[in-house]
Amino acid sequence: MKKVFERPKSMYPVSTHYCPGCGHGIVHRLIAETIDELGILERTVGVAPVGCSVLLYNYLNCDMYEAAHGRAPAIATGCKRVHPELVVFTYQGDGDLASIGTAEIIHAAARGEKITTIFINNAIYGMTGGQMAPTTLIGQKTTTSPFGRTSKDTGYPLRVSEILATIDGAAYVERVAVNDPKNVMRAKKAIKKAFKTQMKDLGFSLVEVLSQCPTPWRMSPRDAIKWVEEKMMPYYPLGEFKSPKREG
Amino acid sequence: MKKVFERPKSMYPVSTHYCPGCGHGIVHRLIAETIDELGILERTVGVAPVGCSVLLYNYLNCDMYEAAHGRAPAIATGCKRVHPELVVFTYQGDGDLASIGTAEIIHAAARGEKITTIFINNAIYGMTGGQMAPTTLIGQKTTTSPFGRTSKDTGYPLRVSEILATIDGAAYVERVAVNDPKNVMRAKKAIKKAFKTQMKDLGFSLVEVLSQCPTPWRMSPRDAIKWVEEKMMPYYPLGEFKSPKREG
Amino acid sequence: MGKKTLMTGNEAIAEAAVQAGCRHFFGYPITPQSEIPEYLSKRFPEVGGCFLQAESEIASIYMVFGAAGAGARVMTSSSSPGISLMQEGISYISAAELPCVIVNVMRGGPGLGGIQPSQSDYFQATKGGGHGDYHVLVLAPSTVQEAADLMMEAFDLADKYRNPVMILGDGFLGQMIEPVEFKHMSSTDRPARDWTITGAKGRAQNVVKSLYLKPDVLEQHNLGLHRKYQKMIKNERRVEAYLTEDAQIIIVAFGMAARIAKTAIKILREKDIKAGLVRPITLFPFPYQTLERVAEKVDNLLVVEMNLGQMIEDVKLGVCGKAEVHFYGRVGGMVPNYDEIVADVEKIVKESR
Amino acid sequence: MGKKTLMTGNEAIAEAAVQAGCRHFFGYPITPQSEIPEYLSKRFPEVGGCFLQAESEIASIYMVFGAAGAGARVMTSSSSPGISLMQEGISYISAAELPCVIVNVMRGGPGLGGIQPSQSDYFQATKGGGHGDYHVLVLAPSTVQEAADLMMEAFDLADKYRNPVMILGDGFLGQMIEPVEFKHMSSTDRPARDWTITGAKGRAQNVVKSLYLKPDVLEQHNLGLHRKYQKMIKNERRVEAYLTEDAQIIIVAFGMAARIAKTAIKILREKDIKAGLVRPITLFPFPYQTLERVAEKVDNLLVVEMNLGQMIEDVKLGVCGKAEVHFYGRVGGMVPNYDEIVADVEKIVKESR
Amino acid sequence: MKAPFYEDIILAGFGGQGIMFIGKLLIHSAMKEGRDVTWIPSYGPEMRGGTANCTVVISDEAIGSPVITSPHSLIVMNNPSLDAFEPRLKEGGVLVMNSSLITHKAKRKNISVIGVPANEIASEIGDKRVANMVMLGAYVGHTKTVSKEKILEGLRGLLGEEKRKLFEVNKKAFEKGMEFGKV
Amino acid sequence: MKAPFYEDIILAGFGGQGIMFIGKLLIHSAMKEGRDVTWIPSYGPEMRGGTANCTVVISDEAIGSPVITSPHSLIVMNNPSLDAFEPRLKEGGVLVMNSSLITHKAKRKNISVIGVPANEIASEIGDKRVANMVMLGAYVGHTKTVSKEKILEGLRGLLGEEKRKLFEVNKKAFEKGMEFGKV
Amino acid sequence: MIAINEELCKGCTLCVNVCPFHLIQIADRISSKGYYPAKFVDLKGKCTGCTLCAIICPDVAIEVHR
Amino acid sequence: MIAINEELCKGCTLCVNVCPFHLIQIADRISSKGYYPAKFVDLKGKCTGCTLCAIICPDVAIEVHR
Ligand SMILES: Cc1ncc(C[n+]2csc(CCOP(=O)(O)OP(=O)(O)O)c2C)c(N)n1
Ligand SMILES: Cc1ncc(C[n+]2csc(CCOP(=O)(O)OP(=O)(O)O)c2C)c(N)n1
Ligand code: SF4
Ligand code: SF4
Ligand code: SF4
Ligand code: SF4
Ligand code: SF4
Ligand code: SF4
Ligand SMILES: [Mg+2]
Ligand SMILES: [Mg+2]
Repeated sequence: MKKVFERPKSMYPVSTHYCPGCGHGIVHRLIAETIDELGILERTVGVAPVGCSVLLYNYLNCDMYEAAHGRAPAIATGCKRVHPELVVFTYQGDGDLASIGTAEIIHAAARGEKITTIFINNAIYGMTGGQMAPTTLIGQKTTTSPFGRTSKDTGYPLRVSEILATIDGAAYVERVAVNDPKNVMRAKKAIKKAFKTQMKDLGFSLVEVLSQCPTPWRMSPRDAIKWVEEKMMPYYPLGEFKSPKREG
Repeated sequence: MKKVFERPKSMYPVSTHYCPGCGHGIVHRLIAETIDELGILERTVGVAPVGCSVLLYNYLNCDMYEAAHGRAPAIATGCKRVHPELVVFTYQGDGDLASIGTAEIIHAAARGEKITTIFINNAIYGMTGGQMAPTTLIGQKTTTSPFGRTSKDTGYPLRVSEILATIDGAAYVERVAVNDPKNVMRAKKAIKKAFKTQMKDLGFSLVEVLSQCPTPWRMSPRDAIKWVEEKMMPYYPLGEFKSPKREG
Repeated sequence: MGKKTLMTGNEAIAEAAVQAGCRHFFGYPITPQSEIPEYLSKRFPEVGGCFLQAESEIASIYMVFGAAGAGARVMTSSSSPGISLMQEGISYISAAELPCVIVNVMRGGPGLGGIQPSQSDYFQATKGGGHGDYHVLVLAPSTVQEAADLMMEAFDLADKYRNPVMILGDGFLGQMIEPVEFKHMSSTDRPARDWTITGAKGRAQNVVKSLYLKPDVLEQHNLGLHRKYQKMIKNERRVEAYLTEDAQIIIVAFGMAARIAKTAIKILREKDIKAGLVRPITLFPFPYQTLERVAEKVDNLLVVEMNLGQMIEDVKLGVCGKAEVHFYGRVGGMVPNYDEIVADVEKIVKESR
Repeated sequence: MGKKTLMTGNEAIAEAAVQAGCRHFFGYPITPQSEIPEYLSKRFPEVGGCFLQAESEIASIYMVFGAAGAGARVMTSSSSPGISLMQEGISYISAAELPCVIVNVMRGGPGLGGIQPSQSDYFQATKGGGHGDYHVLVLAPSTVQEAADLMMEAFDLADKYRNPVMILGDGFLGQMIEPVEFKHMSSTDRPARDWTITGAKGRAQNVVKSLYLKPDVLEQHNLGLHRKYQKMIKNERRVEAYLTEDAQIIIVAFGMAARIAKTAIKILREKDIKAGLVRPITLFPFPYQTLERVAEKVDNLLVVEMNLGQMIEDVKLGVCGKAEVHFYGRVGGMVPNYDEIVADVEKIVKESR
Repeated sequence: MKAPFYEDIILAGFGGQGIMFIGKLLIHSAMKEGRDVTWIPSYGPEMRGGTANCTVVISDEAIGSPVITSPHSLIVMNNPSLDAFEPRLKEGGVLVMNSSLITHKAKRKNISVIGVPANEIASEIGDKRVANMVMLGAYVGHTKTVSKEKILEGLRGLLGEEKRKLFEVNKKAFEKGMEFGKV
Repeated sequence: MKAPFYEDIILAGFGGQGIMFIGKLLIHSAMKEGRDVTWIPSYGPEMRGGTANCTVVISDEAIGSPVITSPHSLIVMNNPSLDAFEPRLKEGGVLVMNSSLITHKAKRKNISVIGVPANEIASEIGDKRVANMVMLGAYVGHTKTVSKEKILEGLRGLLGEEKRKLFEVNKKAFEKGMEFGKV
Repeated sequence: MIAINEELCKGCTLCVNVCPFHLIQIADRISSKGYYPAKFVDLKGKCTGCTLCAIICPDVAIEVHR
Repeated sequence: MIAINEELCKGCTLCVNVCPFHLIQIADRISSKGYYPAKFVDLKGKCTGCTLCAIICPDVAIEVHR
């Protein structure tokens, strides 16, 4: 018998601090597999956000920065401009990227910065206990939208991939999910494509991942997956929003 | 004989500090005419940016804030949430809105904030002496892109209207120019429509104005106009990018 | 109200804001103060208030700018890194002379630091973390009750001086539960606000601004602000003196550290060491005179802080060489230990005999 | 180089950075320092450097964070409001112990204020405008030559302590032209940087971070930083003493104000009043000892600042009651007038007779 | 004149064991007796499990430090909590520990130890979730820090309308605990 | 031993009149004579016209204040500058004013006034833009602050390769001015 | 007929450019602000009051009568 | 065949959900971390090693052999 699935080498063999059923763990593994498969562990640099995944460097064993809230793309830019030969990625939540870090992500894309962003959209601020995010759905209850988000007062959830796809410097933008094995595999493909886009110097690349966040959603992990499918996907359609031009 | 054209009442009868041929003066007048025609001087509030038009309150005589650089939409939000009955507009340059204030404008739009933004895109930082803006064209020389902007190092100019049009909370987005009388009239119509969009509570509205900035462009006012037509318009096409849904 | 209820410090601060007539909140979540926005997001709909979670602390402080300029009672709250992001805005608000209340529930720093209680933002709050010559009026409660009381007063002080007022607490103050009673506000009248942005109806244009391109004009503006700060210094200094009358040694501490010091003082007095406490309640204006006075009566002061020595500079400025000033500080989320304070005091007393 | 040329302070600072081996600049335009980025946007292509105009000061300081973490000699520059926006980032850089150089060419504040020269960001620079217990090493040049010299040294100091170093100048220092000569750097060797982010090739992972969730660990981290600051205090205090030996009164001033004071001192000495100058060159660490020493010899000190009284607190902490400390300040872009300094000194001398 | 009453307690256990709740219940009840009270929690990224603790102070006088270096009493519900807090207990202090889950032994001799098989008792009562109330009962039964009446009054208040139906089982658990503590 | 040389000047005029340039030329030339120099400009949103001024200090010793309250000399090229700076001129100081454009009269008696029809002279020479050099010439001719040689050396340097062809007309203007100043 | 306010005019020439009848010229006199202002020269009364010049004027220096 | 690492498993049940042959169950034992871990019960050797369970596992607690 042969091992056909095991922990990727780019991951430390440790238990994570995430809630049971949290999507972060799946995405971490996909990044690690990508790094392993591309053989780039020794030249990959990650930038962890402020959010539940702030401790990402405890799980992936490439060189890493811990960013300030929202500023991962700026830090990645600083690093990439010093070491253009490295593969630099940021890993960011929806509070981090779509709220406080809006300017940084838009301008990293506009500059066509040769970095990759893995964007975890779980429609909430996980780390701080479940406040509303810019991606929180209409009607969704959070600790700061206790009666459900209304468009009257707070407008509409931001569709980050759609926005970034309008920007010339963004070479590759895709939205995926990790709700079932098929989509996990697609997410993996997208992440790999994003890294390759960077390695080919084609510009900025971003993969948005719809991710389950059971605890602050106040759901079981299974219900959380159902919620991703039934509520998130209709508003956040999966798919490739921008395709790298010269991808081989 | 009848006066068929005179200074609008909402403008102070003073000379401006702008360079000869600067587009700001034209847009100021269009806003004043709009305020006059809608009869809303007593309930209009403007928010001046940091940029050449920081002294806007010396020219328009409605109530006004002077914002910090990039933060006009946040200030307008604070005001509008206190006085929903007022008509609140921000007036912002491309450095102010498209660079440092990126997050604030995106989120004002996302919230569907009932404010109007007049966005002066002159492809440069006028106030501080002609540095590169996010809207500076490829090849354009500025004091911080002395050899001409290259996409390799700095990516591509941001198309703000196109970005904002993807956002649900933005009810009305149009790009106009003030290079000739016909376009000035169109710009006027757009500004009026934007104010009306706000007054009907339809959501956020923005008018992007391509504007000549002769001095830091190192051109005569006439050449500046030609440059708007020949260089800016092809990259920044005029037109309505988002139409208010229930506009009457 | 007028009835004692149990509340966390964060909740009490939020409810006090409601009681003080605050109806606008703009803020961004951050531990350990998120219960303030969370409370208000629930509570404001009952009273017709406007709760808005901003996209960032920067946006928050400028929404506060906008609402304050529009004449509203308005507040924001955050914790250390978020307050750092507000420094430009606080400078602008001070310059434009807008009344508002800013709550900082401090956590360990620098950088991302930690989320445990700290008093490491003393300098930032009192000396001005932003640019330019300006001052925020800083109030440092040490109990949940005092947090509620000072919070209510903060709005009045903000109005009185047209100046930002900061409530400076620590993570424990925000998270702990204690009894609290909301006193009826003596008056909810606010000073005239004819300078606010309301639409120029029947009057000339109002402008809320901070740019003065001519240096002589800007100097005059600064001198005007300076006179206001002098007025605060004259009128608003507050300090608690606890068992100072007969004291042979004085502990100086604010907020949570002061409470811990009180327990140490009880233990010390049981050991026949007459220790007393000076607890600055206003950190700006700082009660230098009280320090000067006690320094004339004792040979030693011990400053206790949840940082590595910040308020001690103000204490020294007050003491001005008239007594020895010692320091005991814990940092990074560690809180001072009253047994260690006792030991320190015993040592000082022994050595100075 | 080694030849005197005429340059503005801003240009000299920029060229000094190039000479010091700095090859990465991230910044955002603001008057009166935009000539620094402008110069480098022209100059860097010649030497293979990377100039990048960021979308904001916040992005700038975090690009600096990224580049410094990656091992580069890196800088940013701004002026007062922009520096306020960097406070969170400066706290993060200090916490993560990254070497970098930050230039603040100060203008009048608070708020948008004005664009004329000022020294109103003294507190922010020296006490820490960001959150947490941290310190930036602050250098205050008073001539274009010194700006260039200190700028070159700043990079070495940053490397030596793995700490941000700030060059604190004013608008006039940035705009004025003076002769400047670029000294050959004694050494361009940089200390080992085995902690930097370069890709984990042949070694374990490196992490650049500032979060320490456990308070005892964060306390240790803070104490480690504290020890570093103590080292700076021990080794890096710099001060110019000008005609202090026989002085009957001492003026204390830094940067531009100190130059103006020198002219006043010349005039005073012509009038047979023996005035001297203490000019702190490092503002953190502050040369308290020098002040203490001179305070033993004179009865009066006059602090001259382009603000409403900030460094005076440090002067008083140094003097510690041993002499009277007077103040003369101009603010908002107004610069001190040497004739007024002369008059003030004459008055003090007369009254103290 | 009686010496003024003063008591401080640290309560600790796993995240879901209801430690915070019984701490709050203590102060609610003690406040009803006219005393000053403080409750201070460990806090953090609570989302993600781990252990939790809180500190309660009850006093006739205004409370100084709400943070307690060496508490008079300790209620612990799992092994890590025992290990962490036992050394800090005051000499002569009271340690109430959940013997259903705690396999470690108390090490100190100069304290009173009360082992309570709280989970078993709770199971007997028919609701595993009320082990915390058993613990509280044992503590109150032993120390008499607050009266049973005030605890029940407090309980009713804290449960509120929605959870009114849980009152009886909690009450029962508390009473069982009290008996246990009195022994 | 000669007393160390010291001179300070304020130069002021409309934005486009070349005031900044002649200030810079002064310090370039003076530096070539081994002196310490400073030049400090008024600065601001220059884009948009208005008046401009700069302050020059030249000294044998290290220069203290580069900001001058009451200068020894004043070169002014328009009315507002005369109005603004005349009161600040030191007693006995030198005021060089462009009489082509300045219609106001100098008010003070305790100074030396040199009126220079700089625009006319420049027009005669054939280039309106060199009025500034006429003014500088008049000032240098009168005060001998720097030598003509160093001025011309400095001029060559400042004009650089691109504007080399303007050297002669500038030189001529300067010389005409010098003659005027010597009178 | 138009009236150009010389105190406001900055001589940018934009009006000169748009007048269909070339009725506006730049004066060779300097204004008190230091600009060469525009002047209206309509000897034959050709001005239709079309307002094009006023519409493009960045300094609202032109009033139009018809 | 799969191996579930109980030290890593948090009992989220996602693997239980995806196994086409229902070969994974939640144990009623508490792990040292306080979770009810998943256990692999494949008495009939039905496991195809399809890896679906491992792919969805957020805690990389499953190794698959084939
Ligand atoms: C400047 C600043 N503001 C706020 C915070 C508090 N904070 C930490 S994480 C976070 C949001 C996390 O949400 P998200 O980015 O969606 O990540 P998730 O935890 O959901 O994965 C916030 C607001 C902070 N640390 N710093
Ligand atoms: C925080 C901050 N950063 C930078 C500046 C300097 N600044 C003033 S205006 C400006 C840019 C103006 O450009 P733009 O917004 O395009 O307006 P324009 O002048 O072109 O109309 C800048 C960078 C500032 N005042 N505050
Ligand atoms: S809060 Fe949400 S994102 Fe954070 S660990 Fe829990 S499930 Fe994951
Ligand atoms: S710099 Fe440009 S925007 Fe500013 S006044 Fe001049 S022309 Fe107008
Ligand atoms: S109104 Fe029309 S015709 Fe008359 S001057 Fe103006 S542009 Fe010419
Ligand atoms: S357009 Fe206006 S400012 Fe320009 S030249 Fe004509 S009148 Fe003068
Ligand atoms: S590998 Fe496939 S068949 Fe085997 S246990 Fe996992 S999901 Fe079931
Ligand atoms: S998916 Fe992983 S963590 Fe979840 S129950 Fe299965 S093995 Fe455990
Ligand atoms: Mg999230
Ligand atoms: Mg612009």
